[in-house]
Amino acid sequence: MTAALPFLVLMTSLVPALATFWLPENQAATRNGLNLGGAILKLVLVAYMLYAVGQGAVFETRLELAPGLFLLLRIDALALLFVTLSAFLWLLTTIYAIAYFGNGPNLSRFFGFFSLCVAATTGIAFSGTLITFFLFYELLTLSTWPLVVHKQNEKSFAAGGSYLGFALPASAALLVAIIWLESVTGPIEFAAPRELSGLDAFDLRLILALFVLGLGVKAAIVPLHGWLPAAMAAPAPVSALLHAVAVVKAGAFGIVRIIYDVFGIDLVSQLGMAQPLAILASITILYGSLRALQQDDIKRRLAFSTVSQVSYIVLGAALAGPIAAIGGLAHLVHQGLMKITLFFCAGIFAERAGIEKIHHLDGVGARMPWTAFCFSLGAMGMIGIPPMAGFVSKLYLGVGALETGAGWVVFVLAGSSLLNAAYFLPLLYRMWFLPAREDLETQPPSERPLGLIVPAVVTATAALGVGLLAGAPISPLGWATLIIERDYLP
Amino acid sequence: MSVWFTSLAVLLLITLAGALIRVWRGPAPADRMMAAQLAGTGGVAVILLLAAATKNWLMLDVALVLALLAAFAAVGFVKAASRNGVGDPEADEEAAP
Amino acid sequence: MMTWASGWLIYGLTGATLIGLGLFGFASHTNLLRRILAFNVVGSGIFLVFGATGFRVPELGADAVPQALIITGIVVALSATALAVSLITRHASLSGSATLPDDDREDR
Amino acid sequence: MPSSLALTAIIGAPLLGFFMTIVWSRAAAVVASLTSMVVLVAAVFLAVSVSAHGAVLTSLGGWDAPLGIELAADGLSVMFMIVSGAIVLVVGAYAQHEFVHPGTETRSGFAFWPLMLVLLAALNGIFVSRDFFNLYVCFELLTLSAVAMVTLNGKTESITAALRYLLFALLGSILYLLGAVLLYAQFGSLDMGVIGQSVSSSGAEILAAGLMTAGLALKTALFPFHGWLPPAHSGAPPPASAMLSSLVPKASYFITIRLWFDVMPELAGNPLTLALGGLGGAAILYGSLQAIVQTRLKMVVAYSTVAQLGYLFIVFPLAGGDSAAQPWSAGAWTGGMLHALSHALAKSAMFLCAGLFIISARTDDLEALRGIAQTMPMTAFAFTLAAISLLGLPPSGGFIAKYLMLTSAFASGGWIWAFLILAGGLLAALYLYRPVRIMLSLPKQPGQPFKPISRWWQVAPLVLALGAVFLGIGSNEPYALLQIGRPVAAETGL
Amino acid sequence: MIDSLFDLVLCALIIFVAFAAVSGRDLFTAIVFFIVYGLMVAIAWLRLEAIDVALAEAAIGAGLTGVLLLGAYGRFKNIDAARMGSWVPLPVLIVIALAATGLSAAVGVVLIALDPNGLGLIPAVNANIAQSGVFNPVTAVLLNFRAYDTLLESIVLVVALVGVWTLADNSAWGQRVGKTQSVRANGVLQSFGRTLPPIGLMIGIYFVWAGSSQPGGAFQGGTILAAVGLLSAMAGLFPPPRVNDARLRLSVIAGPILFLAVAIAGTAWGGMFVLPADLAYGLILAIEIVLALSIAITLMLLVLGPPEMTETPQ
Amino acid sequence: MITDALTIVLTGTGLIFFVAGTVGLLRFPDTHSRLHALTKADNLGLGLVIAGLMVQVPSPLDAGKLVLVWALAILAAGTTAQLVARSALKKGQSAPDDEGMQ
Repeated sequence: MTAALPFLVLMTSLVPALATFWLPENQAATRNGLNLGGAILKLVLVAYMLYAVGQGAVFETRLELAPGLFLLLRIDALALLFVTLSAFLWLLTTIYAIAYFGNGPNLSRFFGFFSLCVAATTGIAFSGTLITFFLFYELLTLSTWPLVVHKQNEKSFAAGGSYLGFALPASAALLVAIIWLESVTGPIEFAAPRELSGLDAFDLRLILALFVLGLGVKAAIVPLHGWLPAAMAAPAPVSALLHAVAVVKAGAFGIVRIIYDVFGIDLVSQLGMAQPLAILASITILYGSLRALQQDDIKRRLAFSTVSQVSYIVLGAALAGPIAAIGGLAHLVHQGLMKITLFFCAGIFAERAGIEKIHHLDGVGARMPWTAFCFSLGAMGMIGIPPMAGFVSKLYLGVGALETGAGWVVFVLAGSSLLNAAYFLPLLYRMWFLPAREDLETQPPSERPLGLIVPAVVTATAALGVGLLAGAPISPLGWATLIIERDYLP
Repeated sequence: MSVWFTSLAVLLLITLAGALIRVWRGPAPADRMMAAQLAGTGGVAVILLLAAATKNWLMLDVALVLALLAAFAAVGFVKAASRNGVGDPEADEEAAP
Repeated sequence: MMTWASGWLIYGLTGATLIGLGLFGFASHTNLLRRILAFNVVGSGIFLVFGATGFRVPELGADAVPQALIITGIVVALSATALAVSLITRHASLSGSATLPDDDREDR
Repeated sequence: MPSSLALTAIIGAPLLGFFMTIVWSRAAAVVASLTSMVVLVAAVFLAVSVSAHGAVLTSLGGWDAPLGIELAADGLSVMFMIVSGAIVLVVGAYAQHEFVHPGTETRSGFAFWPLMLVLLAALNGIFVSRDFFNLYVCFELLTLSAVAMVTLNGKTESITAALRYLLFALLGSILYLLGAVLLYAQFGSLDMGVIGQSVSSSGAEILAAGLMTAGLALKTALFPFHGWLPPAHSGAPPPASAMLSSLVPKASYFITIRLWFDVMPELAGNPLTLALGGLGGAAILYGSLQAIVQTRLKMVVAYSTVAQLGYLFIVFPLAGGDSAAQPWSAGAWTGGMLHALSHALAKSAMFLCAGLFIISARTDDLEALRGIAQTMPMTAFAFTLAAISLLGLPPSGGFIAKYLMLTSAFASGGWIWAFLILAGGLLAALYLYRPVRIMLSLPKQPGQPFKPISRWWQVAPLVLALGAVFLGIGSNEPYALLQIGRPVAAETGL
Repeated sequence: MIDSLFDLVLCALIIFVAFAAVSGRDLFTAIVFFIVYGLMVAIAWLRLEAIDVALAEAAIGAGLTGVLLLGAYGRFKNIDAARMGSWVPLPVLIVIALAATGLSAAVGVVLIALDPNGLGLIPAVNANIAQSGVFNPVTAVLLNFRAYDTLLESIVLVVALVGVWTLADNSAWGQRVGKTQSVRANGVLQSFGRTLPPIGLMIGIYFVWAGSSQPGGAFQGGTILAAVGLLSAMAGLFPPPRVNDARLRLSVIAGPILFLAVAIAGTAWGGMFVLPADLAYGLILAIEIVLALSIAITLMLLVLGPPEMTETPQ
Repeated sequence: MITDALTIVLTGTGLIFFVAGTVGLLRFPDTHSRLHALTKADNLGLGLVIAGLMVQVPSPLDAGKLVLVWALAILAAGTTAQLVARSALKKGQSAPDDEGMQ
């Protein structure tokens, strides 16, 4: 049972994915049942594993592809952090997507790839070796592409092309890094960091740089972020998934894995790579915020906000200190909850009221109170207003930075928070304090069906909750502390 | 005796070379073909002489084949010279296409 | 049985020359029939080399294996020639040309 | 004993089928299916036997080499036989819809089946033969049937393409034959084993090996001898293209590998490996760039073959570049072989997809295929799967192959080869993205310009594409099989 | 001495004829030279004591291939000079010439360096011929030691035939093969065509029968029979068969299929292609006879070409 | 000994006819006269060579083959000469040898 558990969890999304492809378009009930059932089952299994891993258990499934080429699924605390987030948000996003699309076309295809995408994310989380990681990382690329081009118009194909245009060279870089490293050290398992003495410092730096290049595209580190705003052409549930759970997180998670489990934080510091990475992350944080400020389109503003926020995770890892690392890991979850709330809401605005531009938000608060409220919660979290989740992450990052002597980071954080405020507060102001447009008055938009608004409410509440209850051991922060203290501190 | 036969074969070969000049020069396809025909007959004679020179009379079989196929090639030639490669070489007038 | 001093080598070298001549013709003509003709010259040159090397020790006669293989080779070459000639004829009747269209060259 | 029986069955059965389809063309499709099934079963049987007891060797007529001809099946030949048997089986099933004539016999309906079966016989013959002259005869059998297949649709361009193909192939054969003749002159034998034991680096051997390699490279369409391939492969009817592009060049490649790795590795050196690798690299770049600018789907796929064949020759410089840290040896060699196999599956799938598109849209003009995925989602999916394998993305067979080759490249410091392999993958993404994108786009006008195609027909390419993917997921067995009878040089390098 | 002189003159002549065939002024001259070339090479084979090969070369090289080329030439009449083709551009020509010369020289050097006492497989053939069932070593190799090659070779012919037939017009399928031959009734050609077949038939059968003990065999005999058949067809003595005639197809594959059947039956005696010593002679003779007939018909059909008849013959 | 002498005379004469035929082929002015010179010369030449060898062959079978060769040659030459002559005449190709190397 324990050996098969990682595999089973993977199957909870892989089987619905494959089954959905073959479903005729009109079998909506079966399709929804499959996807929701898979999501719920997965959540149950993850909950069990949370308990077990908390007790110190480790789950492993090993499949041999070619001699010495293992597909290793391994669940440690870090994997569980990511997988919990994705399992939870997958369920919500599925509910949201079912409501969002209604009876739209090509839904079997959509949900098939949607589940496949989650399967890939789960695989990334569970990957126990570099090559397994690469395998699922590529599967993620391939399964998100059909989602990005779901609308099949010129714009979405351009976005899809740009996505692949960034992702495939990146995967080449990643592959080079993996193979270069492994050709000297042999297959690398995350469980037991290897002695990397076979390579000189220059090669190691180059390899690390290649890793960052390969993973940085998905993590949208400047200047590799170009695809992300373009990918806004996708439907809202896809954006939610891309931004909060799957793609960008996969990149960030990968960087964390590389730093902690492949090189080890000490080696990264010794190589002198930690600081440049931290600087790169900082630049991304500030640049993303600045660009977000210029956007008029809500989704594009959110997209650049994502560029900025994801790099907090990278920053946390790059600062090479336990507290910053905890902050970064916690932010992995925090940012997911907050950003998915924002995208859920943006989707509702667009779908129910046709609002896509910021200046159309005027007075929407009173007409769509639930949506506007959730959006506001998410935005405040992003800014880092206590006691929201975002505040907790930023606090830990700041303290961690001071602890490792990188005081300048505090200024980055502060600057970023100011910028966050600058690009989110006007939205809140418009929603709540400006008079509504006429058509909003005459035809008050609906926030129904419940499938649209309930997920947003749940995630908004969660975003608030994880901030309020940050001290609890089962909170993301608590879990991140567990990870760092148990697995990565000497 | 064998030397005689071989010498004769050499001379015959040289004679054949003369015939080949006509093949080269033409000018009409018929000239080339006739000269080739002579070369064929000469070749048969060379083979007969070789057979005699080596007392390997099985070589006569080759001469036999060549004699038989020389005629065959000639028919191929006249056929090829007709209008479309399958016409009647004996027709006085070409049939109108 | 008489012996010919290194007779085999004369024929071997002739074969080698024929190979070169044939290859030259094969590559230098554009007329397809002439190329096929040249191909047959190369083939018989190779066979001559083969047969000559099988006759290096005249006292023992000719090696039967090369002879058999040459006969096989001749028949195979004839099959290829027959197919090629049919193709060329068909090509000529469809396109009115005895050569391959050079403008079809892929590497343009 | 039964395994030597299987060895003869894989050649005898398709030959028997060849005869039957000629005289009994009414039942040709059924005969073809049965025959390829028999071949597949025999090949699998051989695989089992080979993995249990090692390579199988049999002397035909009871005459051992050097007087007689010996056939042998090792892991490599068995893998190639299984894949070709499977491809021919699927292509045959696909072609039932295209080349079956219910009423009076038609020209192409008659010719396709015997040609297909004799092609299979020739391929299997090549995969098991240990005799250089016998290989020559097999190659001619292969060439003539392949050329005839190109002409099946009877169009002028196809005839021209077939002629060009035939000329190249004949030149290749004749160079190869000259090499074989010189080998016999030197060794008094044509048997690979006998020759391999007494290689001495004499001039005859070097010239022979060079001539044979040149001839085989011509037949494999290695750059710059590739000119014949795209028009021939795109001019043939799709089921024929599927076999031509996926299997036929592999046969000559297979013998190139045998020649250098099994028979005369002592003769190989840097000049050879660099030359072959360099041409392979040039093929990757040139073929890919050409594929990018093509406007017809079949031309894209055909040029992609030129590029993909290039990878196969990078094996030469990479072999022996073993990473001490890795658990496997002969990585580059095995990777090359896996690439050949997965390319065969993916490429045949692609051509069958193209064939279905042509039937549905009456053209393979890329622009005219806009939105065809709406009508034929399964085929579009199969095409995309095959594309993924060609790109070398996980978890396809193409990925495992690339992974093994790249590892060798890095372990031996072959940066330039690594770069070529990666660049080829990215270029493949470029030229395959366009067709995929066009297929998946919405049609310009909402009307239904495409003829619907039966679902069962669409299964054929999907099966092949899944096969290419499965070769990656389940690469353990093929990998192990390929190691049986693997030449020493695959591990130590040329 | 005089023998060497003969060899030298013959080789010089062969090279000259080959040169003329390759680079002669026009296509027709080239073909005529090619036919002469086949003849000369046949003589060369006699000097190399390879009578079997000489027979094959005389029948196929000088005979059938020449007629094949001549037939195609006849079809080229309507092509204007501009499209008849010429030489590749001069720079390319020079490169080709250099490469060809280089190859010739390399092969020559290799030949000179060969061990002059190389025996090849002569001892092996001599040691095993007693078990082969025949006395002609070449036939022993063709039909016993390396029967597999020969089987495949006979199939190559059939494949070529299928390939040639594939070139037919769709509408011509089911018609008679070749083009309609027009011949004057009872003219010179027809009487020639009537006189020759009996002689040719006799010679062809003689070669098939003799093949087991002296030079000859299925291929040589079959070729002669094919030539006889072709001559009769060209003389309009019988209408060529229809392409979908079942008996025709059966006769084309009868030889190879018998060969294959015997090869498979060999598994009962110990392995594919095994011929038990006491049955070998009979089996080989049977294969040779049927094979010769199949080869004859196949070769004839190959030369006649795909069905092209547009009008029904009177 | 006497047979050898006979052979020498006959075959020698045969060669002379071949030479004569070739000279005629090269020197006669037009296709038709060349044709006549040729057929006569080569049939006679071959006939004499064959006659000379008849006395040398060991078996009647071989003698039969020799006769057959000659018969075939005459038959072929006669027939083809007629056909070629017609085909040449028909096309007005009975051209004098203009020595032209166009």
